[in-house]
Amino acid sequence: MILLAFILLPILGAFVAWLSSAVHRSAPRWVALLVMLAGLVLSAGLWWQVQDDVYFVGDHWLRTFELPWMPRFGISFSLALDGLSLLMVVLTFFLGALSVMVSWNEIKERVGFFHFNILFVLGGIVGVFLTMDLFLFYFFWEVMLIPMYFLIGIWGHANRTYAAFKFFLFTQAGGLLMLLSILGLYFIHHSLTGTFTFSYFELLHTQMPLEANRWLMLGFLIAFIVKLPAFPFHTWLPDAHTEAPTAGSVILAGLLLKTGAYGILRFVIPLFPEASHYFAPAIMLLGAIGILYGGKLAYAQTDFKRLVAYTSVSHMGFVLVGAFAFNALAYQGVVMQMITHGISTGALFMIAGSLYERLHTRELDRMGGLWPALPKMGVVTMIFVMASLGLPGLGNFIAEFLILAGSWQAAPWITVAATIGLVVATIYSLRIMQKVFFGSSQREYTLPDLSLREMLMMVPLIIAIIWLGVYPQPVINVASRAMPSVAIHSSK
Amino acid sequence: MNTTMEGLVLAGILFTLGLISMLIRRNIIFMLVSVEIMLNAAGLAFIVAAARWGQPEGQVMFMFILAMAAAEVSVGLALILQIYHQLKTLDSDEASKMRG
Amino acid sequence: MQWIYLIPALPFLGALLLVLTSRRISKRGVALIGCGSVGLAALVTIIAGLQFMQEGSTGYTQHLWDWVSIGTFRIGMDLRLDALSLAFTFVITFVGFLIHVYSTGYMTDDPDFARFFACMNLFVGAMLLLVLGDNLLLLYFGWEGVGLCSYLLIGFWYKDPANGAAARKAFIVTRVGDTAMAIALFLLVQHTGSLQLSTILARAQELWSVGDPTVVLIAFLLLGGAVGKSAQLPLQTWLPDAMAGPTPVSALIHAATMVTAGVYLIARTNVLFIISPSAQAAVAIIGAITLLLAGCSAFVQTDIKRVLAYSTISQIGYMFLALGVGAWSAAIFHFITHAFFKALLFLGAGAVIVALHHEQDMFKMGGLRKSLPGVFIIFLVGSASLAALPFVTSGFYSKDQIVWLAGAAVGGSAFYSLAAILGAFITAAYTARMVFLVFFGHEKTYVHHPPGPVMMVPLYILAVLSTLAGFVELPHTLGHLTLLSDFLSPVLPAVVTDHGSVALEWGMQGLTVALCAFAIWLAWRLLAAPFPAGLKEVLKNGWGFDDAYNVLFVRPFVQLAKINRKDIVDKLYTGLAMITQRFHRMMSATQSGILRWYVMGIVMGAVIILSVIIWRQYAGHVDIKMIQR
Amino acid sequence: MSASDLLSLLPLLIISGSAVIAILLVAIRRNHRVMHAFTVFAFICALVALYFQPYAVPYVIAPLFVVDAFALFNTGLILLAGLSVLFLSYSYFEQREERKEEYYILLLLATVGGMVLVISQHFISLFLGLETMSISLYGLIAYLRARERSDEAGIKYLLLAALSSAFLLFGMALVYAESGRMDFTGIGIYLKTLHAAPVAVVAGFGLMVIGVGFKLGIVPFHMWAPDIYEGAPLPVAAYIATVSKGSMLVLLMRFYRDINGYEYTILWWVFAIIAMASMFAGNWLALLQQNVKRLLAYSSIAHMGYILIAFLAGQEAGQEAVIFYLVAYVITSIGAFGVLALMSDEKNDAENLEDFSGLFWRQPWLAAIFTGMLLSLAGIPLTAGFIGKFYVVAAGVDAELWLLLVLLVINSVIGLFYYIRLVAIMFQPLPGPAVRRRMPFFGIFALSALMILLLWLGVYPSALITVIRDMMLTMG
Repeated sequence: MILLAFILLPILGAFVAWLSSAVHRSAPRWVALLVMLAGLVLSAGLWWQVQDDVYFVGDHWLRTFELPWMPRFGISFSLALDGLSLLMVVLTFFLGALSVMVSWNEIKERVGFFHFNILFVLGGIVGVFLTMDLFLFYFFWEVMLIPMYFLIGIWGHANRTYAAFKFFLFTQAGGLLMLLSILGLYFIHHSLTGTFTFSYFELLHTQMPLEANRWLMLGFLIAFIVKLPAFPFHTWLPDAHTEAPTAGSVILAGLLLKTGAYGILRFVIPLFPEASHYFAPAIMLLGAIGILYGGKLAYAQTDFKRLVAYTSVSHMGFVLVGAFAFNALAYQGVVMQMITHGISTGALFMIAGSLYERLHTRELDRMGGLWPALPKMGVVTMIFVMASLGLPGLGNFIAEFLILAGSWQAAPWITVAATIGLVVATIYSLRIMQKVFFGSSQREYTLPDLSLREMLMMVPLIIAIIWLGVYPQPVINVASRAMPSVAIHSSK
Repeated sequence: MNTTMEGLVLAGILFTLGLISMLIRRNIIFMLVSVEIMLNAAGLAFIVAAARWGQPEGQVMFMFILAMAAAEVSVGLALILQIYHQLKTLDSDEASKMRG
Repeated sequence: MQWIYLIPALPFLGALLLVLTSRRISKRGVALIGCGSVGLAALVTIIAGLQFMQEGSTGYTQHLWDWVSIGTFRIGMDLRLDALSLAFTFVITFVGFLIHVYSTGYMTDDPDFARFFACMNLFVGAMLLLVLGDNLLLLYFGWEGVGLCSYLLIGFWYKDPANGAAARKAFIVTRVGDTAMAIALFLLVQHTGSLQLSTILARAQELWSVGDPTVVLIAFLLLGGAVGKSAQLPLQTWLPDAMAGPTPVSALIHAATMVTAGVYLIARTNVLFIISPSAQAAVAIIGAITLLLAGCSAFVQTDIKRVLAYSTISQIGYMFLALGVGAWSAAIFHFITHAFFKALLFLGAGAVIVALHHEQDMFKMGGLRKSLPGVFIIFLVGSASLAALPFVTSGFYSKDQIVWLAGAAVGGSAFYSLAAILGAFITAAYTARMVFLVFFGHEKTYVHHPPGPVMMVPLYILAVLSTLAGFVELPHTLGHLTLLSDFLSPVLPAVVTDHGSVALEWGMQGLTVALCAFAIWLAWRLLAAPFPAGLKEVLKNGWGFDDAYNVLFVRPFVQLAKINRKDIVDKLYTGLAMITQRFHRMMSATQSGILRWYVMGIVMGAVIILSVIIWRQYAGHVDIKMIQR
Repeated sequence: MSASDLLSLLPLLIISGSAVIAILLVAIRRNHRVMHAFTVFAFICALVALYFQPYAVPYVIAPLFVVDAFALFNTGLILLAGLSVLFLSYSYFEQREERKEEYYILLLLATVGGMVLVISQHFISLFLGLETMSISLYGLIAYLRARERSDEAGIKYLLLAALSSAFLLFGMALVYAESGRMDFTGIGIYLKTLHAAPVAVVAGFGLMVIGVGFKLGIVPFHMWAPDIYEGAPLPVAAYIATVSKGSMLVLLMRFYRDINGYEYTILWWVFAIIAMASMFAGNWLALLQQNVKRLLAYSSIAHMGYILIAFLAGQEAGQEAVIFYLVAYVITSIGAFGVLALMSDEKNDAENLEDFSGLFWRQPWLAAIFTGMLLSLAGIPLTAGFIGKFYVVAAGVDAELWLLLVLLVINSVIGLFYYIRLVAIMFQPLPGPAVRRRMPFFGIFALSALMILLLWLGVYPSALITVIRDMMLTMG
């Protein structure tokens, strides 16, 4: 039941927010914020509840919920939550609340519709993380796109329309391939068992012929690595990130990308173990290429947001490498990476946003020497830049270390390449600090340092990233409750 | 060779003639006429078929075809008048304001 | 004992406080927090050390909390205090404290006073974590932490882009080494299933026979990390540039503590090196070569701090040499003495620099012995120790031990001892040159403001230490004393000497001393003498490693990045879009709006369909006679 | 002709009867409002009559007609489509100066034609229905005589339609000549007796495909569509897009089933190629199209291609998919054209992209509806179109038509581009202040109803699905 609440809360909230704009022009903000905080409290509470029995075995599903929907196709409105989903839901509400706060001053017109879209896309994301019916999954997968499209296309920067199109077409193309695969799986399962069902649990152990297995797996995989995004399909990301409003970028980087990673962990590997193992080397290679290529491009960029966007390409490469290493270390690392990248990149985009508010530019070449003007922001930026280059003591380090330690056992050479990525990360990350805060300023800035609101956004992020760096155990424990379904096939 | 075959072949030839003239004629009225020819060719085919099976349906069909052709011509001519009022020509190629 | 967590915690706390209250409290307050935290840490260390010694325990581990624990792979936030870490902790906290006090004077008129002390505290904390960490991951934590602080402090005066560049260079170059080290950790995780030091060292002996390729690989990778951090060949290039930072920073980070982390790492994981001889030999060779090359470079520098920087590289080369030949405790011994006298020298140089209003070129100094007598004295002490003047200086004893063992130890060889002696000669030479240039000759500048007591007191203390510290360990020839090596024996295996006799040792000491004397004389003579320009340039630029790396790595990377700024992959998709639009234009041409054209379309369709059907039917030999009946 | 025959044909009779009455009404006194009200009333009566039809059992009126669940369902679809078109028509024609009343007569007659088509099971009734519809459509298309584009469209449609029906007739004649039967079932029986279909018959089918294909507007018989959509009055365009295509599709399905056409691989291939061609041509032609009417025309071509995939999938899944998709498509098309109709003013129709820029900030409700319709056409969730596309793809996967499906995916992506482009334009920020136009009640009412239907089918399609399923089962 609480699962349904997780989904309905944002979606209903979306409409309330839209309508409330008639009452007062900043009412939607409050509505959205309250909704998100409520969701955060709920999900955190759930986490608290399941904290207790930590090292447990057997069924890892913490909560489930089911309603019949389209019996003729064997489609049901079935939700389930395990450790992985729980973490993702918490993250969603956390970043959701922040993305509402970050657009507090940035969004001035069509406030109602803006928050409608924000909440709606978040609702879709939560749905993606919770649903255990493949049709429903595809449904939410598509539902996410439209509001995101609007967020970019209406409130974006100069080149927004192009970016929105690119984003939409890429993800749609992937999604349709996934639809084909879902249906293929559906009918194969029917031909084998005689029952029509989209239920994840029932499709989980479909013994299908090898070729079919591989083709269907590719269908899913492409959809997910387009969203991730992995190397050859990444080009939509920089445009989307750069053009989107800050909140949009935060949600994109923090959550939408994670749906791709989540899909790989939840669907690709458990549904198609053989195929996954068959393709694993190629995919890990893609990941490694992504790490280095993304890093190199990030270094080359002169637009702050674009730079950060390419860093996400690089970081998501780690996810790909880790996910297909098939062992507990790498898996935990991937989960950590999903969370920490969400936090650190989200924070960097927020910083980019607040810099843009002050300087009205994203061009690194037109910044520089901002430290004396904005010391607080400098410190905050320093922290997250360090996070993104994987400094120990901050969450990203744990994530990347676990991923690499795990993947080393599967593919040493690829891991070496990925590890070199850390050096590249250092290079581009330090470049950010140098270009923005150090060096001498062209003109004498007198800018307001981080406002109270901005501190309220940043402090939780900092606490979170440090907490994940020095005491990630709670997250690992919860994530371990998704192991059976995810790493079950690691012993091959 | 028997009559059915010949009849159908004749109809076919008529039909083709109509078709060709429709392709080569630019004057709308002539195009209309050639369509009529084709329709009647079809009608002829029905007659032949009916004759082969000794059934009335074929003739009935032919009646309908005639009626329909007449109706079509009447509407068609009305439209042609309108076109002529506006374009001052009956060249079908002129009537191509909409394209792309 | 159960509060040794305070040792790293206090500086971290100090840093946190300083960050939070940065602009709100007075410089006095900042200084209080900054020095206080480190001072307390030092105090705790001393107490803990005393307790440790009188308990005579081999080591004490404190488990704070589970850091990462996945199935059997468990890493705790564990601190371990044993002889080795205690030695390092003592040096770090104590020297650190002195330098902090000194800095309050040195940095007094800097606007970013608070930021400076925040970084310094952070550094001390990280460094302590590095040496106290009970597992390699925690060590790595500290390892990267000090890297960060070094970056922050080198680029402390951020206004000048050059400083920023130097800082980034330091971070990135060391990061290259760290990458190797990280891979070593992965290997260890894979094979030993743990990163807990004691476990690893125990498992290592069971797992691998001597010279097993895996362990050799691991050792080499660890060495890579050490080389990066300790600025040894081939990753030494960053240290001279690192002098861009404030002088106390150079003293603390780039002389006394951080750069010796590599020594600590190798000493820590000595077992791994012992069972992979080739790696250990590599350590020795790297050490030997580095100490010579760096020494030569030091001889031609004009910037006083760069002289000291190169000499640091060279001295750490000594330590590596010692590690390489298996003289573990000798390395640590030299580390301690070096920490004292090099800190002393840097701070002395700092005093000079401040006095001369941030003038660093030695050729613009001179004759300062009159105007800065105090500084002159302590600088002399430091230099003597560096040049290893016999009997009275700590440097003499530590270096002498290495020189001797380089040849005498099992892993040793004539080449090593030759390198060591030669190194001693060069060291003496450039040290003397430096002293002469700065303090003798006629004055070229006038002293703005001589250093106050806050700066001088630490100097005096260090001066005393760098003299006395030597007497904890005396060679066989002069009343054989082995306090330190005994103290370290539970952690570090004792050195095994095979060849060489007391007579030989006498001989070598004699030779070394003679060479030093000769070197000083030579330096005095050559002071004015012209130096072959080409060679001078090469030496001055540290044998052109920088240029080589620029050509090999930096430029290609930057070029590549520039060329592909606009993501080539994207062209693929834009091209696709363009083709689609072309096709659209072609298609829409068919919608000409001409009636007969449309008719043609229909006819075409008809023709195709019919022809296909009929062809198919005939090809299929279907009986079509039914039409005639 | 027995009473029960009359009863089962009641809806048809009501409509045709009211057409006659309408003529008389016009003769007596011209009044747009009255006329409109009367026509609406007629449609509602027909629907009521339809409601009381015995649903389950097929009722044959030899030899021309068969009234079964399938026929009734589609009759209902036609009537509802016609009704909603009517709602949109009033305001549209009210603005325009010509004599409006005959429009309703023609509409009624066209509807009669369509209804005949869906219940016909004989060449004669097929032909009658088809021509009744076509001839009234000529009038409807060219209704706004003042506009030259309207006349051009009319004459084009007339000639091409006549041409295509000539092909159709000749095809029928061939089949008849060969089989001696003109009723579908008869032909089916005749073909069963043979071990292979004679070339004349197959060729006849081939020629009939042309006639059918023309009405469905599929490649290569599609070229008329954009011009006619552009030239015709908007409600008429909506009518052509839905009723004429829909009834023809239904007829095709019935005919195909009776002659069990799935046995003829050659026909299958003909349709398969047509389907591919239609998808590509439709989407690619629409890609950068500046005129919204033409854009909708092209998109409808593409959608016919999608429907054909389901049609080719064969088994009942495929049939269901076709019908469901048809319903979704009808709703969506009328909705889309309706929006255009409501936005049009006296001078000219709203058909250029500029007319839509910033619509969302001027007429949020209208824009929302249009967005919904476009997203449904694009097959985005929460809309009927999504379920429809899903249904089609499912049928395709089930029949393993992988090639067709991959092409469908590619085309859907291309299609997305122009739908989304239109949406994007509607959400562009306004240049000036928002000037709201007053919207006619009927139109908004109809559109809102369609929108609700669209969402309802998108979120909870089970109801409709079960209905279609039962229908298909009764057909056997």
